[in-house]
This record gives sequence, C-alpha cells and structure tokens, in this order.
Amino acid sequence: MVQLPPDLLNPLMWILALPLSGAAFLAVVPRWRQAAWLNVLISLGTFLASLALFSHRPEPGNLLFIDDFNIYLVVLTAFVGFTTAMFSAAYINRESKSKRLSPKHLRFYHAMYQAFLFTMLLALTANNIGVMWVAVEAATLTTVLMVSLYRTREAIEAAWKYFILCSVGIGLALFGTILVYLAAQPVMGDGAPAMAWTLMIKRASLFQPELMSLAFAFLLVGYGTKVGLAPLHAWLPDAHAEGPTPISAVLSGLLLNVALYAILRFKMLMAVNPQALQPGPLMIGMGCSSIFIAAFMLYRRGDIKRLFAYSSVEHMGIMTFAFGMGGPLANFAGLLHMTMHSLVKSAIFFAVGLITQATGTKRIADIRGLTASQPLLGWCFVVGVLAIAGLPPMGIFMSEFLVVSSTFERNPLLAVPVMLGLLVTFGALILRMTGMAFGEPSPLPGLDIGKRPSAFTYSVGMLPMGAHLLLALAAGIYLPEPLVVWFQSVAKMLG
Amino acid sequence: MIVGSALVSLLALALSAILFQKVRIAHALTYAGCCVVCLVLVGDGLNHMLWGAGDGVPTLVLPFGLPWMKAHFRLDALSSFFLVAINFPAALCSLFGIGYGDHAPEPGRVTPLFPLFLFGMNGVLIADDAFVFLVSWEFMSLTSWLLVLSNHKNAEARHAASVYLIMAVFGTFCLLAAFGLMAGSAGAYGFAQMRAASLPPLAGGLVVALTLLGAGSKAGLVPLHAWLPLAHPAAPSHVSALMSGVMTKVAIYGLIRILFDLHDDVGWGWGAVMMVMGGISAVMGVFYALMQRDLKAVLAYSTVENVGIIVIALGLAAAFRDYGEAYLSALALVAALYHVVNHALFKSLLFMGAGAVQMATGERRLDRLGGLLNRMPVTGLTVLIGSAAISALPPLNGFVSEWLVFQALFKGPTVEHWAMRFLVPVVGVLMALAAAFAASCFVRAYGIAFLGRPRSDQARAAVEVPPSMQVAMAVPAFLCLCLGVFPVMVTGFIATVVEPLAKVKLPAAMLGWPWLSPVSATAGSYSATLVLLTGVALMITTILVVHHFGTRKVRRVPAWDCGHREVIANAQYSADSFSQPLRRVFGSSIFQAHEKVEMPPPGDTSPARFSLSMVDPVWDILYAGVIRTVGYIADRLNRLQFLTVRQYLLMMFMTLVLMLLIVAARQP
Amino acid sequence: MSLGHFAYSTAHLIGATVLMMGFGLLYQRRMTAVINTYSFQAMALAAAAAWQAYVQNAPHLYATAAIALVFKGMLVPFALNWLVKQLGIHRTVETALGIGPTMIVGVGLVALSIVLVLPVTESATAMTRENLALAMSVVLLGLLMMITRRNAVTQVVGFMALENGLILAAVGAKGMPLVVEISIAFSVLVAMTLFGIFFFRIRERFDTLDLAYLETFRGERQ
Amino acid sequence: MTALLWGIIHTWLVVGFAPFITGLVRLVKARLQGRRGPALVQPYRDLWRLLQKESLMAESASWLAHLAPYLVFVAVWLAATIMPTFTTDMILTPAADLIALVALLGLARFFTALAGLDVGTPFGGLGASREMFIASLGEPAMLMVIFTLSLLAHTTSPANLVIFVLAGNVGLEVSVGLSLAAMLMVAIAENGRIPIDNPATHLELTMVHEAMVLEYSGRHLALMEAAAMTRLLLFMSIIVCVFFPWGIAAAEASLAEVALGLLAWVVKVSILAVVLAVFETLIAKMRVFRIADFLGGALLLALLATIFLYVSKAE
Repeated sequence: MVQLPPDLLNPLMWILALPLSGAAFLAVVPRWRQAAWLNVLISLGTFLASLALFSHRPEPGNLLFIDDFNIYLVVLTAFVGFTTAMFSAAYINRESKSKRLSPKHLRFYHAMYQAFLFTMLLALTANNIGVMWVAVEAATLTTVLMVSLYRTREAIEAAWKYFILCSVGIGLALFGTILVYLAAQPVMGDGAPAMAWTLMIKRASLFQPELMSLAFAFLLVGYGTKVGLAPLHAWLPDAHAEGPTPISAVLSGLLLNVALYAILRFKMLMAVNPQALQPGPLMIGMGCSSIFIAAFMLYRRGDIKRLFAYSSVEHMGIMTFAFGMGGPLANFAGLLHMTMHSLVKSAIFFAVGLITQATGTKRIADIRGLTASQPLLGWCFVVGVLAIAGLPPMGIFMSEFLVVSSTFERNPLLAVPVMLGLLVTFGALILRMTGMAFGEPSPLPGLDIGKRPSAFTYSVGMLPMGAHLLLALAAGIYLPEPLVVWFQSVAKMLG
Repeated sequence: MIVGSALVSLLALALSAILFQKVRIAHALTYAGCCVVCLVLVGDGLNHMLWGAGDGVPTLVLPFGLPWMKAHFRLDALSSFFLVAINFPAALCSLFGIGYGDHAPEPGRVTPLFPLFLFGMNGVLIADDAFVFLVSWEFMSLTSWLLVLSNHKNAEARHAASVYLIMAVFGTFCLLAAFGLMAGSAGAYGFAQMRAASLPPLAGGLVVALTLLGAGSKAGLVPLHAWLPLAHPAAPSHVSALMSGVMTKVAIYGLIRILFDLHDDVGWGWGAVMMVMGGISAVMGVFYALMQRDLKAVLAYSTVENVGIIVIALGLAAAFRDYGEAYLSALALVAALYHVVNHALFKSLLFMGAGAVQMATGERRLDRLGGLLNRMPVTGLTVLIGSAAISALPPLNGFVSEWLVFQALFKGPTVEHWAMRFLVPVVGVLMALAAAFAASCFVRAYGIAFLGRPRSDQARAAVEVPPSMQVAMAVPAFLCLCLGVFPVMVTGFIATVVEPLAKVKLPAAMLGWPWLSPVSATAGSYSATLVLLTGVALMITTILVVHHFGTRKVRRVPAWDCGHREVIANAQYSADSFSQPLRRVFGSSIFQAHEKVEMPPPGDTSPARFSLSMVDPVWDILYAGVIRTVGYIADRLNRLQFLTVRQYLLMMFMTLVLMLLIVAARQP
Repeated sequence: MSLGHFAYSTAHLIGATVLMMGFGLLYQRRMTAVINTYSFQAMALAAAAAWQAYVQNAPHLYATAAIALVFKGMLVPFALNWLVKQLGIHRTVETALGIGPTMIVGVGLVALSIVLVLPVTESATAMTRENLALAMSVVLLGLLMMITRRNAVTQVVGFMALENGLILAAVGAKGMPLVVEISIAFSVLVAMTLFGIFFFRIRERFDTLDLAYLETFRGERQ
Repeated sequence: MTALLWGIIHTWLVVGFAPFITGLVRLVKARLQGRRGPALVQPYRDLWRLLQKESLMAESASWLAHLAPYLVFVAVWLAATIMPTFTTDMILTPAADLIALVALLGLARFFTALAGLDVGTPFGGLGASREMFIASLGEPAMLMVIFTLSLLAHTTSPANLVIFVLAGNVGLEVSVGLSLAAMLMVAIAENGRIPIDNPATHLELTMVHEAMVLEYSGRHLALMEAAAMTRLLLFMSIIVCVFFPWGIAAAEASLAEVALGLLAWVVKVSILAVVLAVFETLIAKMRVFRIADFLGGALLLALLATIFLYVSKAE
C-alpha cells in the first residue's frame, strides 16, 4: 500500500525500510549472538538515517511526512532504540547464560524488536491518521508478544491484561478516528485527503465542532490507555515488570511517547477549531489524576521494575498536564520533559536490568548497598533516580521548574496539586532508593550464574546508561540554542 | 570575576578528588585546595564590601540554565558580606579536614563532595535569578545529603538523610512557589524584575509565609527543625560544622534576600509571626540541647536556638520597617547579621572541637567522656572559649550580638500596636530563658566532657589532635575574642551592608568608637574594650594583692569530697543527672520526660537501672501525622494493583462515559 | 431523491438490526444462543456493508462485507462453539450484573449516544448521523457486555460486538479509506484472542489465567 | 577628672565594704536567734586567715580550678564597679549597662559551676547543676525587671536610670512595685540566701553555692567568699539605688553632696541588710523543686510589671 517517494535518497524510506527488512532478516538468523549484534547495527543504521533528516527533509507525502514536531521524536526514538539495542545485546548475553531464554525465543525477540521499532517510527511519521492507528495497533501486538517472552505465568498474565485493555483502547481510538473523518469529510471531500493530517490542519477550523469534541473524548480514552494515564494505566506496571528489561526501557521511553504524540496531533486539530470542546481541561484532569494515583502507588511497591513503571505513569501525567495547560512555555516544558524522561527512564531501566541480573532478584527489600557492592552501577542508579525525582542539575529539574512556573503564570491554584504530587513521589523514590543504594551490601548471587560478564560485555551494558545520563545532565546545565529555537517552534505549533 | 574562577576551581577539585580517591594524599590536597579557594573568596568578599562600593555592583550573565533567561549572577553588599561570613568558617573546616578527613568512615564518599557542597552554597549567594538560586539551593541540599549518607552503613544515618532530603525538597518547593508568585503572570524570574514588581496583599502574604516555610525549614526553625538534629550529627564533624555553622546561614541569607530585598513590604504582623517562631525555636532548641546525651546532638540543637535568635531580630526588623522606624529596623538587622557571623564562628569551632574529641576518643556520648582538658589542652581551651561565647558571656562576641538584639527588642514597643506591645515582653522572656538555658547547657556539655575525671578508658587514653586541627580551632577562638572586644570594627562594616536594605544612613557614632550606644547616647551603651581593660586591671590588682598578702603555696591532695572519697568515675554527676532539675520542672509536661529507676529486689546483687524516656511533641504531632496520612492513602489506593481485568475494563468504561457526559453537558 | 430516501431507510433498518442483535447478546442466557446471536449480528453487518458498497458504489466495501460474512458470521461462531466443547465451558452465561439491569444500562447508553449525535445535523448527511448513533450504541453495548459478563467466551463475543460497531461506523462513513485494512487488522486481533483463549486454556474467566493464582501474583505480596 | 576619682573610690569601696555587710547580716541573725554572734569584723578576719593558708588542690583538678576563683571574683567586682552607688558621675558607668551587668554575673556563675564540676566529685556536680537551674530562672526574671525599667526610663544604663528616677519622673506605679518585688526575689535567689539556699549550712545535700566551692581552700576559697560577699552588696545597692535613689549625688555635685550620698548609701544598705536578716530568721528553707515556683513567680511578676506599664501608659 505505502507508496514511498521514488528517490532512494529519501532518508524517510531508509528509516522505515531498515527496521522492517531487519525484522524479516533477523527472523531467520539462526545464531542469537550474531542476531544481537546485527540488531545493534540495524538500529544504528536507522539512527544515522534519522540524523540525515536534518540535512534533507522530504516533502510531506500523503501517507508519510516529517515536520518540526515529529522529526525530533523520530530522532529520539531511533537513538533510544539504538542504545537499547546495545544494552539488550549485553543483557541477552547474560540472560542466555542464566538459561532463561532459548535460542528460538531469542530469534523471535530480535525480530520483534525491529518490528516494534518499525511500527513506532511508522506511527510517528504517518501523515494519515488511519495509518497512524494501524501502526499503534501493530506496536501493541508486537510488544504483547515480547512481554510474554519469558512464558512465566506472571508474564502471560501481564501480556494478557495488556492485550485486552489495549485492544479495547485501540478500538475506542479507532472510533474516534472515524469520527474525525466524519467531521472532516464534508470539508475535505471523500477519501484519503480527509485523513491526511497535513491537509486537515489547514482547514480544521471548519470541521464539525460537535463531532470533533465527541471524537476527542474517544481518542483521549483510547490512546490515553496506551499512554498509561490513570485510571487507564492498569496494564502498564505489569507489562513493564514482567517483560525483558530492554522492552521495559523502550516501553517507558518510547511507546508511551508515541501514544501521547497521537493525542497531541488530534489536540492540535481541536485547538484550531474554536467551537469545539477545549481539550485542555480534560488533559489537565487526566494528568492530575495520574500524578496523584502514581505518587501514592509508589509507596507500597515491592518490585523494583513496577516502582519505576509507576513513576512513568506519574511523568506521563506531568506531560499531559503540561500540554493540557498549553501556551508556549508549558508546551516547551512538556516537550523537554518528554525528551528528558525518555532518556533518564530508559537509563534507569538499564540500571535496573543490570541490578536484577547482579542481585538475582526484583524485590526491593532484597537489594541493599549497591554503591558499596557495585560502585559504578550503584552511583549511576543513584544519579538516575535523583534525576527522575527532579533534582538539579539534571534536565528534569528544569522541565519541572518550567511546568510549575508556567502553571503559576496561568493559574497558581493548579500548581498546588502538581507540587504536592511531586513531593509525595519524591519521598517514595528517595526512601526506596536509599534502601537499595546504601547500607550493608546484599550478596550478589546473580553474578555467580555462569561466569562474571567480560569487561567488553560489561562496558557495552554500561555505556548506554552513561550516555543517557550525560545527555540529561548536559541538557540540565545548558540547552543549545538551535534545540531551543526548534522546541519553541514546536511549542508554537502545539498552540 | 574572581568568584567565578574560584567556584570553577572548586569543581575541578571535586573532579580530581573523584579521580584520585584511591590516593591517600589526594584527600589532604583537596582540603588544602578548598581552604585556599575559600580564603580567596573571603578576600574577594571583603574587597567588594569595603572598597567595592565605588565601582558599582558587579554582575555577570552566563548562557546556562533557562535558555531565554540565561543565568544571572550578582555580587552586592549583602552577597559579599555572606561570602565572607560563610567562606571563612568554610576555610577553617577545610583546614580541619586536612587532618580529620581520613578519619571519616569512608573518606572516598566525603572528600569529592566537600568542594561541591561549598560550590552549591556559594552559588546561592551570588545568584541573581530564581532559577540559579533554586538550582544552587537544591544542589547544596543534594551534596550535603550525600555527605550525611557518607557513613551509610548506619541505619540512623540513612533515616536522617532521607528525612533531611525530603524536608529540603519541601523547602525548595515552597521557595519555588514563592518565586512563582513574585514572578507573577509575566513570568519574570530575574531578581531585578522581582524587586521592581509589587504584589497584591494576599499574594504578598503568601510569599512571606512560603519563604518562612522554605528558608525556615533549611535554617531549622521550629516546627520545621526535625531533620536538623538528625542530619547534622550524622555527618563527619567537619561537615557537621559546615552544615550547622554555615549552611543555616545560607538559609538566613535566603530569608533576608527575599524578605528584605526582593519583596520588601512585609507587614508588621508577619514580623510578629517571625518573632514568635524565633522565640519558640530559641527556647525549644536549647531545651532539647540541654537534654541530649550526644555531644554533637547538643550542638545541633543549639543551632536551632541561635537561628531562633537571628529570626527574632529579623522579625523585629520587618516590624520596625513596616512602622517606618527605618533606623531601628537597620539596628535589628545589624544585630541579626552580627549574630550570623558570631554563630558561624563559634558553632563551627564547637563542632570541630567535637570532631577532635571524637578523633581522640572515638566517643560522642557525654557520659563516656570526662577529664579531657588535662589531656587535650588546646582543644579544651578553644572549646571553652567557644562555649563561653555561645553562652553570651562578656567579653566574647556572643554577648555583643545578643546585647544588640536585646537593645532592639527593648525598643519593640515603639511599634504602636497592642499586639506587638504585649508580644515583645513575651518574646523577651523567651529569649532571656534561651540565653540562661544556653549557659547551663554549655556548662553541662563542657563540664561533663572536658572536666572531672575520665568516665571511660578511651577518654583516659585521649591525646591531643595534630597541629593543623589545633590551628583550625584556635583561629576562630581568637576571633571570638576579637569580635567580642572590638565590636565597633565589625558593626561599621555591617552597617554598610544594612544601609541599602533598610534605606537609611546609620550615624557612625551609634555603632562607633568608643562604645556601642545603638539606640541613643543615653539609652544604654556597652564598650567591650573598656570593660575588658578594667577587668584586666582589676585582675592584676587582685593577683598582686592576693599574692602579696597571702601565700602562693599549693598542695596537690586527693579530692576531699566531704570526707568520703569517691573512686568510681561514674559516681560523678552525669549528663542526665546534671539536667535533672530542669527536666523535672519543664520536661515532664511538654516532653513527657519520664524517669524510671528499677531497684533490684533485696538480696539481688544486680545493679539498679535508671532509664529516661522523652518524646518530641513536634515530631509526634506533625511529622508522624503526615506519615500516617500518606500511608493511609497509599494503602487505600494500593488495591488498584490487585483488581481483575474486568474491573479495569469497568474503570475504563466509567472514564469514557464520564468524558461523553462532559461532552454532552456542554452541548447547546 | 427517492433512491436517497430509500437508501437511507434501508441502511437505517439494517443498522437497527445490528443494534437489536447487540441487545440480544445482552439478553441471552445460554452460550449457544449468544454465539448464534453474534453470527446474526455479523451477517447483518455484512448486509450493511454490502448495501453501503452499493449505495456509495465503493467496491472495496464488498470485501469488508465478505470478511464480515465469512470470517465473523461463520468461522468465528464455529470456532467459538468448538472452544466451548473443547474447554468444557459452562453452557449458561455467568453475569456480574443481572440481565434486567444490564438492559436498562444498555438503553441508557443508547440514549446517551443519540443525545451526543443529535446536534450533528448541519451539513452531515442524515444517513451518516443515524448510522453513527447506531454504531456508537453498538460499541458501548459491546463494552458493556465485556464488563457485565464473567464468562470468557461471552466476553470475547462482547469484544467482537464492539468491533462490529466500529466497522458499522466505518462503512457508514462516506468514502472512508482503509476500511478493509482496518477490518482485516481487527480480524487478526480477534484471531489472536481466540488463539489466546485456547492456548492459555482460559476456562471461566477473562480476568486471569487462574483464579487461585490471582492473589499471589504481581510480586507485590511481600 | 572627678569621675575618675569617684570611680576609683567606688571600686575599692564596694570590695572593702562588702564583708562588713555580710558580718552585719550574720550578727543581726545571731542576735535574733538569741546568740551573741560574731563580731562585725569577723568576715575580714576569715578572709585574712584564708589568705594565709596554703591552698589544697585535688589531684584531678585542672588549671581551670586555679583560674576560676580569680575570674569569678574579678567578674563580680567588675559588675559591682558598674553599678553607681553614691554618685552617678563615675568613669565606668557608660562602659556597660544593666544587661552587661547581668551577663558579668553570668560569667562569674559560669566559671563557679565549671569549677564545681572540675574536680569530679558528686557534690560539685550537684552544686553546679542546681546553681545553673536556679540561674536559668533568675536571670530571665532580672532581665525582665531591667526591661520594665528601660521601658519606663528609656535607658538600660544604671546611671541614667538613677538620674531619671531622681528627677521624679516615676510616680507611684504598680509596675515599679511589682518589679521591686521581683528584684528582691531574684536577689535572694542569686545570693543563695534562705529560703533558696543556706550559706551557713553544713548538710551537703542542701547546699548549692557551698557545694560548688567545697573543694576550695586557702586563697582560692577566700576569693570565692569575697566574690559572694561582693555580690550580696552589689544586689543590695542595685535595689537601693534604683528603687530608693534618694541622696545620690548627680554629676558635678559638690563634695558635701557626694559625702551625703555616700552616707545615704551606707545607711540604706545597712537597713536592707537588717531587713534581710530578719526575713531569713522568719522564713524556712524550701525544697529544691519548689524553687521553680518561687522564681517562676518572680518571672511572672516581672512580666506583669511590663504589662501594667502598658495599662498605665494606655490611659
């Protein structure tokens, strides 16, 4: 179906073709070691291709397009996909030693990884809201398969929950999409143009306001389920907790962003339509409820991966809140927060993966004194948690500062629940982290399974985490001018 | 700009300390480097304060932080004053650290953070916009938190650290809110714009309240003090000295910067609130201190007291200013700043002394010490001077500042409002009580730790600490004396700092040579120099007379002790027995202090046991309450984790229906 | 014009049939009856799609109709019956909410969707509008069924009813592209669901694989 | 010039006259108890004898024990020199005010208590603990009295205070009466008189001040005793000069006036001494923990004094 622009110089083509073909290819590579490294190479290629977008930005086709908004999400996705692939190479290496995954599973895993990247990139670059929907649904299916990879009862349970909830959510999202089409069709005429975003945005002010409002309700609930907004978040913690850690990293770091991206696209359509329902209040409401529920859920978590999954819920809540506030400053804050959260949260999941492999447990109570037993890993973990908790000089402090201050400009009362939620979250994270990172170190049985990781594997495992944290730190201290200009233009787009 | 380069070099030091933490000498070198940098900063601050007035206020803008706002730095009189007041003790602590650093449980976790901590504190002082201010503020909390965690194997330290960081972030949020309100809808986060802006009364009140919460929680005002006595003692002593003697001053700086510079229309009512908070902090702080058995805990609680005194003075200043008494307000500010300097000096001195004791004996519990004055003469002497100074005894510096505060307080009734007039005497009582308690508190601490006979073998085996540490303690001790004897030297400088804030010119005669007569020529005056000279004269006469008419023979004999000689060292008065009368009188009601003596049954040879229990009402009511609430909500919400898919679908359905209803509701 | 009117009333009639079937699903107490009702609904949907294909003369909708007829109308019911036999699932429907109340809620949902769609008069063809109201009702009823029915198979049926509503809306939307792809995508989803039920041996509950296991699960019971 | 002269005379006077007052109190008490009692000059003899004796120092004592008596005596003496007695025209009066005076007494107390703890005997500790306990209530009460007076006279400097009162600006005020009462109570407590403490007791457990100096002998003890006597005189002259300042000579007064002032002071102080003796014979010593109530009462009176001041100011 997808007729790509003819010239092979179009990076967009490569961005999509590489992971797609990679998926097909990896599905037949017999030896998982090569597969792992091929996976890294393909992701690297995708990343480079995405970088090429800066130099050469293709004209928007009627199926695919690149604009200021999605270009940086594409690059971010490709980058995190690449680093995660690196980490996963090291991670899988250790997992196979501990005999948890058979080669067959691993082959499947790598194929699915690329397929997943493909679907996300497709969703990001799709110009047609229908195609975007299909891509998101496909992303769901692939991740479901990866979450159930370990075939433990927990994994299957989690995958099942994920599958059912998200299928229904997807269904509602589709209904919303149809409604949007119906709203657009009288203006845009029949057929594909009425689903092509670039064309719609131009004339969205003429769309049927009632249908648009109705559509947004369905879209917010539908895609909101995938964003993990409370109270639609139920699938998220388990899916994060039971799947392989690299998948948790990309789930939190990328998939949630993609879903939020979809909501934002429709919000932009709403925003230019004066009579339609104002999306802001709804999003603010969902954001606040997510922040609060997640904040208090953190206190009773005993499982390290669920802990950070809930923190993802909280952060998606913050972003939704920020975008709901709207306005250049709040949108800027939201975009910055999106980026920072992707980097830091995936870094934390990398750390968590290494920690669980080292200690052989996911129970927070059994993890102690990491800074003493594994200094480098432990301190990286500490830095990551401090960053996600919003302490300077990491970037998240800046974005949260912006969120709160922009709220103060609009409506100081709204800042109260946000700050309260942030404080509660902070308390929970600090208490848990102090317990895990400090104190008398706990034994590390995990390291005795097989031999200790070779220096190479170790560094490959540590590198992505370090890179992410360094980027977050740099952003917290100094945002380069072009990036800022760019963010600001996007913020203006978001209205 | 010197400050900038100095701070950068601090970062460099931290980095090198991280890299070379295996090398033992690296620690000493790092501390030496910190010492030098701090001295440079002191010099720069002095330079700006004394001669910098001419060439305007240096400012600097760096392309960091918020892209469209950049990072603004500014070094005005107030900043440079605090630069001096903070970096000088910091330099001493670094000097102390050269000898002491290796004795921290894990030096590798302390040395690299030490310069970073200094960096954060100095950053707060020179910040000129809200973002830089908050980042440095938070950075300061962060680094000090890690320093508290440096002996992380100990559960109390971990608990203390967590409480500390959470409280710190709470404070930061309050400050953030205050700044947000001051920035207003324009989102003007530069201090310059904030000065220009004027707020509606409600917002103004909120700003003051939030600032009190934010900076107060860092300074350790009751009831926000709970973290302080946990965290300060938990850190290595030279860091405790920094946190107690220096970091609390940074908090005071924040208070002054916001309430007297950025948002300078604080109603007298808020001034009264500050006075009450200060008074309560002073009394409760020192009373807690009087009950502590741990030397460093005593010092930490006494920090709460001194912060209270400073805040009383600040509250007075605010109230006076609101009533147009610019001159008295300036006087109160002078008193506050003077006490800031003094407390920074003697509190760091005392903490270093405690560190020396800990290094020599490995003990912090008072009841395991004793007789150290004979074994550690220098430490003993310096700590004695420090104790006398913090007990506000002439001719030392502590007395001068408290005298100034009293003088200002006695003018309180000029604020012609009945509430103020009845408040002032009450606060006066509180402050007088605090002063008296402080004296007995430090008689107790010093007498039990340094005098009498050793209560443990470690104390018996104690030896004096290395010279570098002795110097680090001797310098502030000497300064305590100088600042006490020549206050007029300092008050002049402080006046130059205060005048721009209070917008009034202080007549030099009032704070000048030969005596301080701040309020008016006849309203009471104090000339420490004359008093000291007379005292010396009288002392010489006494000695001459006594030795001329009497004999000078002294014979060493066993202690008489009314005939029955007491050989057991533990039969001496212990810390608890010393504080018993005050505990009986005040403690039983407020703190439910409860003494229990278990006598063994007749014929049983086991010893009688004395047990003492006290509770902290503030913690029980406030903090435990919050913890309970959060726990309750968490438990209720936690059920969401254990529902079935169908119920989750139900939640989803409800959300959808709710949305649809909203959409339906807003249709025509 | 007469054809327009006729076309409208016919489409409306078929859509109404689909909706009726939706209510029927809520009403049925016996498993086999539920499955049969579903297949009827699917066939009605097929008819709707075909009619729309004819009216809008959009041939690709015939494909949708075919999928609906063959896959949903025949294969799926067959598979479901087979599953019921294979897994020995109860022949009666377990309800979380009684039949009567469920019907009442259903009526309320239909009312809600009509209220929501009514103001959409201007410029939208009446055909779309009525169609939309029906489709939304079907979707909501499907969701309602998933919530109020305990039994695994009935819940799958609910999910598929929801999906029928979506397809109904899609075919009703004049000239909407990708309808075929979407219906295919959904068929995949449904297939996966059935596969999952069979593979994971979900007997009674959609909720969890194993009721007794639910408590100990989720690593949170420390 | 005269200021310097009067200052020097005053300085020696307060020290030289102090033992006489102590002797007077003892004598009157003895007579009231039906004993002949010691001669008036007995305290001088005691001090002299102690000076001659060699000083015994406990082995466990540190250099602080040697230093303390000198410091204590000088501090008290200094405080005494600040308080004008027979003329307000003295060189030292501007050098310090009443707050400083309180602080100087505090200094003396600080080192007495430390000295008590230094040897490391139970009784020393007991004395120190109780002394600080008493002071921690007495000092605030005294400060509040000073606060009242300063509110009245707008000064904390004793000389100006006396001048103000002499000028007759102070009518018969409730607050003045209250603060006088408070001041008397504080004076009793600070000087360790009955009912707070018994300077003549020899039952260790009832001692406060004596318990601290228990280990001292020879010249050290002499200094401690002298300090105690001077403190008694100081408090008496504070009371008489602030509350009954009649006869005190003002600045550039004639010789005769000064002589008159001197005489007036001697007489007033002696009367007060007799009153004290009578009071002490009439009253019994109270339990240690009752002291809190006693001094708490003093503190309350002082506070009331300020409040009444506002009341009277108000109308």
